[in-house]
Amino acid sequence: MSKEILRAEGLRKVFPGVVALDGVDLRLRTGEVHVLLGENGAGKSTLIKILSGAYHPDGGRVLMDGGPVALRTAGDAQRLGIATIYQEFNLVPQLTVAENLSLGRPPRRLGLVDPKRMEERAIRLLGQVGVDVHPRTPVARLGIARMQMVEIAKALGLDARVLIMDEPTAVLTTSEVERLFTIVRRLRHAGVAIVFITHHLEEIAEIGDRVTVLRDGRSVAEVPANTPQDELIGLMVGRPIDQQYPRRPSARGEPLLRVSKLTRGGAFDDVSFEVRAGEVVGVAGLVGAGRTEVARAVFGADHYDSGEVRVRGGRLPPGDVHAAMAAGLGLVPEDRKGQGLVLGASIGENLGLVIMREATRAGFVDRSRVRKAAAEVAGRLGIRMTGLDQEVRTLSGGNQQKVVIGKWLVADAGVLILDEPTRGIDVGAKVEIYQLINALTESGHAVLMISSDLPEVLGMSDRILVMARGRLVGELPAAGATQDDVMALAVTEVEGPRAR
Amino acid sequence: MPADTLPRHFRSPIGAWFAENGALAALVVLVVALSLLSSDFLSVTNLLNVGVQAAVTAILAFGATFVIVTGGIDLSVGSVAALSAITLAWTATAAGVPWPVATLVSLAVGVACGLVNAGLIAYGKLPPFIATLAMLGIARGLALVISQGSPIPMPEQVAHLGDTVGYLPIPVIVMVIMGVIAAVILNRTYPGRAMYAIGGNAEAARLSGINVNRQQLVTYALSGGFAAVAGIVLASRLASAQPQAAAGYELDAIAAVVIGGASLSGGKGRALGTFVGALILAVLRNGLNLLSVSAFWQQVVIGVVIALAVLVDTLRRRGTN
Amino acid sequence: MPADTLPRHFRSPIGAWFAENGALAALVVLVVALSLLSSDFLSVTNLLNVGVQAAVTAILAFGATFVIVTGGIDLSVGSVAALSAITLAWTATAAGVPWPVATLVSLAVGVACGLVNAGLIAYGKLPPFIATLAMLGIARGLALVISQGSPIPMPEQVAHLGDTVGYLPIPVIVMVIMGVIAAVILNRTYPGRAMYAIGGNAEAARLSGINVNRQQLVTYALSGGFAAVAGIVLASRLASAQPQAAAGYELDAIAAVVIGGASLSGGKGRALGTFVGALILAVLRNGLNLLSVSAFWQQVVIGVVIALAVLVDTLRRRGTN
Amino acid sequence: GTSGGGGSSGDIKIGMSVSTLNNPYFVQLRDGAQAEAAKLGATLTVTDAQNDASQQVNQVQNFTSQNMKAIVINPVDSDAAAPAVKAAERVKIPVIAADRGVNGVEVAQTVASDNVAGGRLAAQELAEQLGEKGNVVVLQGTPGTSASRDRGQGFAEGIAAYANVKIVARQPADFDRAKGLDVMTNLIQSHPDVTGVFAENDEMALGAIKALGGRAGQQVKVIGFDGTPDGLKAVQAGTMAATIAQQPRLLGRQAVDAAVKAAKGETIKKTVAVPVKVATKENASEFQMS
Ligand SMILES: Nc1ncnc2c1ncn2[C@@H]1O[C@H](COP(=O)(O)OP(=O)(O)OP(=O)(O)O)[C@@H](O)[C@H]1O
Ligand SMILES: Nc1ncnc2c1ncn2[C@@H]1O[C@H](COP(=O)(O)OP(=O)(O)OP(=O)(O)O)[C@@H](O)[C@H]1O
Ligand SMILES: O[C@@H]1[C@H](O)[C@H](O)CO[C@H]1O
Ligand SMILES: [Mg+2]
Ligand SMILES: [Mg+2]
Repeated sequence: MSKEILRAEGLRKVFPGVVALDGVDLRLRTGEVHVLLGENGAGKSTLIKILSGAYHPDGGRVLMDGGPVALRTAGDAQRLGIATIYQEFNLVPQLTVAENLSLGRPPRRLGLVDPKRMEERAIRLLGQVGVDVHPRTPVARLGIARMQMVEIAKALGLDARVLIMDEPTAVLTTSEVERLFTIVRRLRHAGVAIVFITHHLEEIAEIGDRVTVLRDGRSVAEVPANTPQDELIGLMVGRPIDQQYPRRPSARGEPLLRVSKLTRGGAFDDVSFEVRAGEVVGVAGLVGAGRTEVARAVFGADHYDSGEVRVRGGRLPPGDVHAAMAAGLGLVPEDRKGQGLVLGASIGENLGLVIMREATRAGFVDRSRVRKAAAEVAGRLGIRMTGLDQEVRTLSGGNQQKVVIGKWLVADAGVLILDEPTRGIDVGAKVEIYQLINALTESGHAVLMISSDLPEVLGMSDRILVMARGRLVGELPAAGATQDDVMALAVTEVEGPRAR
Repeated sequence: MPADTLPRHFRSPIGAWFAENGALAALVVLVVALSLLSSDFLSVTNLLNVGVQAAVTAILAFGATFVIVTGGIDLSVGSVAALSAITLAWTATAAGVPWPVATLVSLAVGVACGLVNAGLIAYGKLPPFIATLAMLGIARGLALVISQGSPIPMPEQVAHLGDTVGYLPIPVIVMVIMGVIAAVILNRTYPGRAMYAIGGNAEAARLSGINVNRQQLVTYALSGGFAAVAGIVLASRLASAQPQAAAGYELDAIAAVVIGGASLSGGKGRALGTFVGALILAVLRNGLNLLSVSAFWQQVVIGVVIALAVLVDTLRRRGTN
Repeated sequence: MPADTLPRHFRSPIGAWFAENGALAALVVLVVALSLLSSDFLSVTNLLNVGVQAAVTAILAFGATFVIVTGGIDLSVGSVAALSAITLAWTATAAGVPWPVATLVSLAVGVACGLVNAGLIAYGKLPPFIATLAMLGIARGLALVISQGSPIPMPEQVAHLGDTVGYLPIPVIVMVIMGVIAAVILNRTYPGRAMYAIGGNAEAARLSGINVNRQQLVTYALSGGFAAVAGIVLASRLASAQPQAAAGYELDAIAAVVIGGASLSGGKGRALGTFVGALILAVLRNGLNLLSVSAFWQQVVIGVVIALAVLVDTLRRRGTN
Repeated sequence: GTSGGGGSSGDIKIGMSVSTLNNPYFVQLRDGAQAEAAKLGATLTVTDAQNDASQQVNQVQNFTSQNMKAIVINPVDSDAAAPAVKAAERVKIPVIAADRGVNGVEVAQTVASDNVAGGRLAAQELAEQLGEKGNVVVLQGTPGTSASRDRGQGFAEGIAAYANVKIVARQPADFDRAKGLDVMTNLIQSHPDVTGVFAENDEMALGAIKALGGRAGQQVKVIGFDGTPDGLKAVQAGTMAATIAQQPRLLGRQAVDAAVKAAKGETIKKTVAVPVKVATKENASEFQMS
């Protein structure tokens, strides 16, 4: 059996109002993939932030190779051979991919940074993760999936003995997940110890060796990765979940959203579809297929060159979010931190944002009305918080996502566009969100759901649209469709506005 | 939810108030220190003087708070104050317009300057620093052009704004009214709430249906309007509108807002904090005069105390967290 | 990798250079306009004058670029320049220290001011605006205290920095050297790259093992050091160190950096852009003098042109994207 | 460029750099200069150095690029103006110093009122009005400016002759009316027994008078400096005890007159002293004419 490389004992971490970790143990061996499993807010990210030197524990200790170590800064951890991919992106958007890959340790010659070697290093690392971006592209221009691949490449560049990945697959599509797993297997083989966090339970058996389950800040079990899913779920949420994708199709009604010939040069071309009342339409595609672009254009967040968008028959003016909202559209964006949330504001304020205008009389906001609506939705979604006044910044990733979705429940949007709605959400909460989608369609709402999680698209949609290179390349009824059917369409070689 | 999971400062409203207005601690320390050092400091008259001396900066700073909450900056407030005052005095004197009309024109000029700032920022995509720096020069230049560089007497009826009602100096009353207006706008109105959202994350605000451009117009217009009021108060105290009035006050105004707990990166700031910030600056200057600190050392002392005041606040905050 | 997936500006280096230095377009327009309007403008002597007149602002602005790239701000540069110059003149004159030593002491004073700023920011967690505003007062006050309010003659050897070598004015040479140093630091050194990382995403920088506090020390120390150089050049031009020298220059320096394409929220900015920004300001003032624009209108015109210059840039950028 | 020499002054270009136009005093100086230029038919270009010595050097440099035939400089600082003057004289452009001298170089003419002497006059006048005893407060100009320095020095020297007149406080109000008001208000708190005020310019004096309210001109004598229109009005009204009038218009006239002569190559006197005079209620009306 491989030897233990890292051990955490009795870790404790208290934030104002929250005990995030309350006695957590973790034993990590060389050459293993150790999965951390737990609900949103269970303390997984907090634990790994302690291991990476980003947080200081209030109790307990960390040992490496049998001896206690002081992890005062991220630099300390890196020097000890611990590399971390955080749940939230830690890239510098203004800098190029190459710069980001060498962040904090640029190659130097005669004391000066050597851009040539930096670029060479970047090309090598990008090659390892198999992502085709130019090293001189500013990170701000990358889609979220490519950013994640760059993060992975950055961590690989550290040649670490311990590699920690906090939900790396949350934003990846199947093919990239495959690529990542190939890399992980290679590293495991080379004796690297890997901590892996995921909410995709099927990934555990596929890539993991052992699983440590966290619940409410405590480590409650350490089990082999081939433990049946039901059992894992039980350990994690303390109750069984009968059905992971509980879609209950509703009666179809009028078309609520009708998009015709929507085109923007370089992004998407001639996209037409409709979504009816009571329907969930899934949109699948490879990363960069242009789904997000279409969604944003439909919602008025971006302009388009031609085509039109109609909601309940009325044509929306392009590029006008307010008009779209007034017509009953809502958008849950894929980038919750950048576009979905005011991180420094409270949960209540974030939830209230979209109904603020409605709740305004003679310029004054009826704050108790906004607050009541927010409280109701926060309760419905089971957001794990100290209260509505907690800053969203301090919520766990999954709970932040619930706040983004919650906004549009507060607004009671008739047509909801969800861009990667369950990214980073735990199984239990996912089911809650699915139930919510059911409830929405049952009450005559329409849902357009972009998702890179194929089982989710298959399990929760009534129809599936597939995009490739900025074009709609096919439509499948969800019933009977398989992952392979969708993938076959997604990789269609079409003449699209976006080259790959 | 069990009480012991609540963050400490949610428990008592007074504690919360104090925790969120850290500058207050600094102000209290300053007041205590000055009372000990100078026997003249803690008299009603002197404290009212401090209030009067804080008024112009405070009113400018209330306006600047709106802008800073949105993550912007307004360097033009001092110049706009001067331009507005000159406009009032000139239209009432040289152009012979009745004073109430002149006052409205003056306020309109302030608002117009703000709207130009906002137009450049929202539609021209200029950085606020540049747009308002340009306005700093333009408004000052126009004030000089209109006045030909010389002070213009204020119409008498307006100049009463510099007087007292009973014991209460009117500038102090105006300051308090403007402060309350600022607080109400920030806390209770749609534009106010939108300012926080925009300053916190402009893109998220836009995707939540807030018309960011329009709200910026409101924000800078308010700043310009508040600057006009400040300019009128200042000129009333002197009974004369000076083209050079309030030069450099923008730094004081911004400092008051930041000392009051706002962040220049936006999303944070309160009228009450700004008020305390303005008081700290005024108390400091008043105290140094009372203590007869030499001219050369005054600037040093002011610098040190400003740094200490904010340091007290950040250290205290670190202590409780 | 196919060339067509490359962002457009990677294709031609000249295009890239122009695209990233949008202020250049504004400068070119300004120069062409002034050449047409004034026959005196486009002479070698006058252009060298412009260079000399830009030098102090440019050197201050190079220093400010470091700070602004990290997302900070340094309001103290003008005062620190004055303090450094006064220190040099005083140690050389009153204290009788040999001039090379005095010069080193003066540079050390600039760096020390920067370190104090950084200490307050990094360890005291003061907002840069407040820390450097405090230093603005402190350094100016100390300059007054040391000089007793009177100008001190510069040692002759140092004052040669204000002369010319052949046709080339030394201030221009110093400006170019400082610009090259700034560009190399920003582009090619560890601290320079760290500045961009910190300004772009301080948390990411920290988690990538960059010692953010230490790099802030380096950043503000550089700004202080550059301010000292600017102060010495300024005093050399006047052959006299003035306690009130460079008052208000901080706004010009920051404006030059922002006109040059940097963002006050950090992560962006280049030495070349800053240079162009400083030239725009100098060309503008020079041109208005040559055109005999009346003094009161000059401030208006400068404001308008600054806004236009940056507007040209943002509109051009919007056009190409 | 323009053709040089000639008997007519029609094509004579003169540049004038004023230390600051943010003060009515210098606005008057400029007005006098412009009036004289118009009378003589010369072209006068006025720039504002905004109290920044180096900007003033820039402006003088720019005048040389423009081939000005003569330059009038109203120095921001007497020491710091020297290099600019040298540069102009190197290309043979005569320089006239107005209001303040230039130290360390010879200029074609210095037309100045003496600030140190003015300070002494202020001390005398105040002492006399106070009956040679009392407590005096000094409102200082912007620290580090030569005007503040010289006037403060002259006043201190002058007041030393009166043993019973005590300076109880010296505080800066930066030549600004609003600051004069605030600082005086504060000083009344700590020095309620003050009977005299010397303000280093009229603007601050007017602020101080506001602060003193009814006591100004009665229990407290305020002396200003400059003789600006507002200042003289206050003197006539009796709220300001006196102002040291500098006759800025006359200064400006004289300077341009000398500049035109110098440009034509005529010889001119090295110094013209424009007297500073004490303007009191009795004689104030004379100054407003100038
Ligand atoms: N900086 C902070 N301040 C206050 N509370 C915090 C902070 N960071 C985390 N928390 C709280 O600590 C708890 C654990 O959060 P953590 O991010 O570790 O959860 P997680 O297991 O990673 O969840 P997820 O699966 O949603 O990412 C949560 O209740 C969260 O709100
Ligand atoms: N192949 C590409 N060509 C040009 N731009 C691309 C390409 N792929 C991604 N992008 C850029 O990345 C951003 C979004 O990236 P992302 O990978 O999320 O793609 P997307 O269009 O949202 O596709 P999807 O939502 O289907 O994954 C867009 O702003 C787009 O400009
Ligand atoms: O000489 C002038 C005037 O007296 C003015 O009032 C202030 O600035 C000084 O330099
Ligand atoms: Mg997490
Ligand atoms: Mg997407």
